[in-house]
Amino acid sequence: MPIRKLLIANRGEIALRIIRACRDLGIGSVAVYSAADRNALHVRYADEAYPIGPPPAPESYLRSAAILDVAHRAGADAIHPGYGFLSERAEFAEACRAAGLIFVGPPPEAIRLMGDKVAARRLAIAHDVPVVPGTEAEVQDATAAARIASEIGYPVLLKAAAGGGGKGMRVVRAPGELQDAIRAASGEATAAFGYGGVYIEKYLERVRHIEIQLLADSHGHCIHLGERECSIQRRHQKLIEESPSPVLDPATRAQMGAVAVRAALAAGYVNAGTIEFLFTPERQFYFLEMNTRLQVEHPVTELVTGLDLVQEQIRIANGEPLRLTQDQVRFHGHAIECRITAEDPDHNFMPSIGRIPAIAEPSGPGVRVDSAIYPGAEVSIYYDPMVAKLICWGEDRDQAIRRMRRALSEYGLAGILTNIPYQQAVLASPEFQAADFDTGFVERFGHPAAHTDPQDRAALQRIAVVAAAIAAHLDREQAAAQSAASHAVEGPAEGREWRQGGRPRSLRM
Amino acid sequence: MPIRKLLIANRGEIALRIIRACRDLGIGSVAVYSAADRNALHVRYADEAYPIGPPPAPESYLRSAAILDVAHRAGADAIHPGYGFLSERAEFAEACRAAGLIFVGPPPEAIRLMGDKVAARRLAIAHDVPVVPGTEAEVQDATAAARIASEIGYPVLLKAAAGGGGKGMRVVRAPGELQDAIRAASGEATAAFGYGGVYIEKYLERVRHIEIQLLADSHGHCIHLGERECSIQRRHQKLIEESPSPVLDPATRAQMGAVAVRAALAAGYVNAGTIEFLFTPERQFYFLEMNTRLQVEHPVTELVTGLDLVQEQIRIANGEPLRLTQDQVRFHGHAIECRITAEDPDHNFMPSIGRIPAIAEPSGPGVRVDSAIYPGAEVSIYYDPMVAKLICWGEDRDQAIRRMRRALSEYGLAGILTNIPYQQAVLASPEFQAADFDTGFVERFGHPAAHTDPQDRAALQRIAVVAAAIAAHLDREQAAAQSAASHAVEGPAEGREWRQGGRPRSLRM
Amino acid sequence: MARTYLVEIEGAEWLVTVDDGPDGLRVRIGDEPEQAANWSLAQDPAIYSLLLDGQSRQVRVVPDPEQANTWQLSLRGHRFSAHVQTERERRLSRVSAGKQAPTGPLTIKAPMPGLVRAVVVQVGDTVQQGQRLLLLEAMKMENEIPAPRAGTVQAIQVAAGETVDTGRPLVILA
Amino acid sequence: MARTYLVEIEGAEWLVTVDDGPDGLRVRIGDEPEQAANWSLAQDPAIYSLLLDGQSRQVRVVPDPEQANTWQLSLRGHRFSAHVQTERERRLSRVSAGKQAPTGPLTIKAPMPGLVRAVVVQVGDTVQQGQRLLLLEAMKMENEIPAPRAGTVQAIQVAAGETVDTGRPLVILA
Repeated sequence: MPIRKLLIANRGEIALRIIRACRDLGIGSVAVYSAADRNALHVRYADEAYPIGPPPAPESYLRSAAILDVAHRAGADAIHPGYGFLSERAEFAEACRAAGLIFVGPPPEAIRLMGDKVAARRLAIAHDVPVVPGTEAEVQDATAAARIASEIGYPVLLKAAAGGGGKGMRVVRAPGELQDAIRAASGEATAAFGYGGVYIEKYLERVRHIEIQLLADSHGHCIHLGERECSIQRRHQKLIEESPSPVLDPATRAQMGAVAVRAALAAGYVNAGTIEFLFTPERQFYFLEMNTRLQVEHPVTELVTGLDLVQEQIRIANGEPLRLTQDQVRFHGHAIECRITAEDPDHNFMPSIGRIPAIAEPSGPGVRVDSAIYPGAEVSIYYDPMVAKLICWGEDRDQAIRRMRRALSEYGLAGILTNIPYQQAVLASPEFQAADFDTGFVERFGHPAAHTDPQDRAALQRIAVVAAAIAAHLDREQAAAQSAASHAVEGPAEGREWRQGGRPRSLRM
Repeated sequence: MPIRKLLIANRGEIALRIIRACRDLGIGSVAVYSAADRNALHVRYADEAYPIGPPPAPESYLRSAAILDVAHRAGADAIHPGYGFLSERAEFAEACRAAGLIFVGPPPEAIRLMGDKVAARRLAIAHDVPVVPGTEAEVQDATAAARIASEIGYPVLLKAAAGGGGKGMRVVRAPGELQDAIRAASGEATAAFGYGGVYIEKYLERVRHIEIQLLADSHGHCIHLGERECSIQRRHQKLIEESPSPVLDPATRAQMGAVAVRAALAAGYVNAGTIEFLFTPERQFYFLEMNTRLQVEHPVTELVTGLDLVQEQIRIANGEPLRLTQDQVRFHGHAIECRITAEDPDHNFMPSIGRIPAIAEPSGPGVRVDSAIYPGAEVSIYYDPMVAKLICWGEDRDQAIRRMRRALSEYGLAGILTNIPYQQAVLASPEFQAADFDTGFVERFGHPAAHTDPQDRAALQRIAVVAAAIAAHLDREQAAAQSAASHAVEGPAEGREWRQGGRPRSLRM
Repeated sequence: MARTYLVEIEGAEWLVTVDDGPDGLRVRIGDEPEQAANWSLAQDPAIYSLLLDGQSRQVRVVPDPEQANTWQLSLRGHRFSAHVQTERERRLSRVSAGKQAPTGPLTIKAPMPGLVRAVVVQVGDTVQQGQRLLLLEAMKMENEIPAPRAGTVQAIQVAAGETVDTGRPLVILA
Repeated sequence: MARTYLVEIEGAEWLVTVDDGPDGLRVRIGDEPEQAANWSLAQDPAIYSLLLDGQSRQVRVVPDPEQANTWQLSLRGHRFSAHVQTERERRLSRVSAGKQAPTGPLTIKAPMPGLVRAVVVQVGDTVQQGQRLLLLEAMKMENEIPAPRAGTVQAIQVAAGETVDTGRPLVILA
């Protein structure tokens, strides 16, 4: 029986994205929300919405029992987990199944298999999928870890056995750093995934991160929708993604796609999934891991293929066969996504929290904004600092970049600091424009100010000087007028109240 | 020499659209503004901006001398007229040429030729382009008009010899209505185009409006970018446009495209232009007129072809040859545009003016918003009531309609009334969904309330009842608390000030 | 505290009890079962989120600037005007309304600033509801100003060619 | 009236004269030619449109909540902090500043609420500018809190595992 009412076990832009797909398909949508999200757009735009607990995720968005209870009460027949939170927890997919609910995602067995990085490596090796040299088991203790790392040779990479998205990952360049790094990685993994196991891989230098988007139905068919290049990452968190990759030729794309399809079929995979590869300067590719969920960066694939991945996910979950064969997948133009985060790029990407009193979103030709910000929204410490995604399409990479730079220049988010100036500096750099980068790009790139044209910067500074002088001048004029008026009418009291510390209240936020 | 700095002789969404194309191409942009538009987005987003006069268009956006003076002062080398205002005035294109400025549009000779509807008809006839039966000359007086109308047979259509867009048009169904209609049409034409001449055509019943988008370069090449179906019109103002037309087959499309290209080449046409056809139930098409400018509805063509029409216009104005041959034009999916107007559909589309304190724009997959509204914007009586365009793409017409209905449901514009409920009713109608319509659709469709599912309406009414009761309840509770507090602290004065006429100020706009 | 309201909307009248209890708002429509309501000012100005037994609705609610106890609501693009009073308020307002004349001449005012293109009625004309009285040009379009009810034209207060502001009296119907 | 301001921005000082005449604002930077300025509050909150001899810039200007006579500006995604005083105000502030100790211990406060994961310095340590003092977890990421200047750790006021609010003193540098 097809899905008629879908519960979205997530928040933010992805919850809104899924609600939109429900509406486009004529399916009812049920939102859940923590106390921090009562006024969030996903609550307001869904057909139904129910509270599931206090702001911290472990007390709300990670409470599978509470979410299943809402599904039962609301009469939902399916659950979409989005990304993050419960999306890659096999037990949650199992619990949905046990409760008679359709889980819009892969079967728990596939989540468990591919979520166990060690098992996934074994599966890859067994099916002739090239893998990075490394351990096939989790590290048991510090001594064993040191021995393994020496065998593989530094630099090595520590990775969380559960989960992905860069959490619980650390590059270790020398034996002396190993112990601290294991502690940090394991701690982060525990916090993020509830499980602290880590394993060790060879850390490949100057590699690109290229991933293949897959769609697999429950009838044994699997196709790929081309690749996404995600090499612009900071601390293993992607910042910019694009499709197609500027370095893949059609033959390599077909080869990587075929390998990815083979791995997914071997894993018994169903629904949308992504296989991440490392791509070396020698044009070798290595299986990195499989993300058994919708990716943050799925819109770039949507813009170049014209497909709606969430709608496809729901069709697959309904048991429908894929609507396209591999040959029917067509690619048009180029798409780029910039993740907009509430972080201060001038101060080591420190999270920036606060209220957003005003927003100016970019728009116009080739621009898509996936966001859940609204005027008055609060960016809190409880959730991911990614507040929006800006996705631009162009007929070629050059046009997509130009539109992205234009769109970023239009994006106004008052009240918080964002990584937009950083994204602008990256897009303006000759390296990015020439697609001459790898996953170490951000580390080498340094402070955005170093990449701003000094003439541009000087011109902006002049404008700031004039604006500050005018603001100060009008402040004093207004204060003088106000003071004169208040003396004349009712004495100095009102004037004093109105002006505090030399500034008119009207200019305060 | 290619254009380096472009002056945009327009306002609103189209000015912003052109500024965005300039930025995408790395060209400087110069805005002009009337006193009503000092804070408009086109002023804020352009590189430069200069005032040109008071709010009424004849004193600002229609003052070609003032605009040319700004171009000179700012060092612009080209002018884009947008649509409306000066865009189809041959004298303005001539004045640009005389001032050594590139006019981003056709040569003045082509504007004059095609702008003179009578001459355009003669040209069409001379080149075997089918035309609607009618006069080839302007009506000279009421007696002559009555005689011509009787000859052609009622109903007839009065049309302004200058201009388009439905201004100065009137359908006349009986001889008794003719005189009043001539007065109204001529008056509107004078107000809109500065020239009151009108002519008479046979009014065809149950026709569709289908237009062909053309691109012609200055080297004698001309291609078409397919058609737009614009049959959903009210008083000859388009409300909904889409591409492709649901009724055209590839052979008819090719035939209409070839006829349109032939007419444009015969007219010596260069740059983007549109030839409008009437399409009868018998699948005959008749030349209606040529719009010698960018159309409001150009984004639907952009979404199905992947081309940026404003960028192409600028390339053509630079003297570049067309980048595509006819064979290289590809169409993907289906696009629909809804014009969002500040009009009250419940009261005969009466203009709704006022301040827009808050906006919620739709977003997400397949949605483009071309708008120049910002929080705090004023919709004034001085300009066109169209405040935004919502354009949705889908892989087919069904998906495009579903996305449009979703996007319209997300669109929030506080402070003014809009035609959004009307657009929703049209999109929900079986006639629209079956593409069973013609240019008389809106006249027959009637009041949107008549098309709302009574159950839906009743459900909404229940919610309104509850919301009103809660608002009234909290109002009373708050007033009681406030009154108690003010009595306790400083007497009733503050309470009285705060509450006016039984309502808390905090709820006021 | 709990209060019961008479809500008039589109000619229908509803009885709604709102109870502002310790567990949040509870609402009862007529004798239907009580429902839990969660009401939150989601966004300025006046955009509220209502969760009624989980059903999510966004609604803009502003007091009518011209009529007391009247609220203007917009909801998924649909607009409603609701008159809300308690029983007691209703009795009081009926008493005071009784003191005024129930009907009288009706002044038709300009709904927007614009230019009067033509006045198409004359003093003494009998007009039907919906019949056009004059043409007002604004935003480059001619707008017909119709009679809100049937009546006789008692006075015409503008002439063709005049520019008028919002609220300017145009025609008085007896 | 015209006034001249000393504007300090990113270590550089500019002399700017602003004249609020009958034909609008006029601005002169140093001894450059005077420019016409058009300054308009385009959008709440605090988003201004500046036209300076026609050059259009949108700039958000808010007073620094912690420092008098200081303005925070953001402009095409770039941020500036400007200190603006007249000559006279500068002289007065120098006089009053002279009465206070020019430097002293520096308290490093939590820039956001979070969980202290580790304190990586000890009392008595000498630290360089930029050297990390502790790790604060917020938004699921560990954030390094660096020393804003070189100094000696005089006191540590939090311990690993503690949850802190914004502004909570973490470390005092001598």
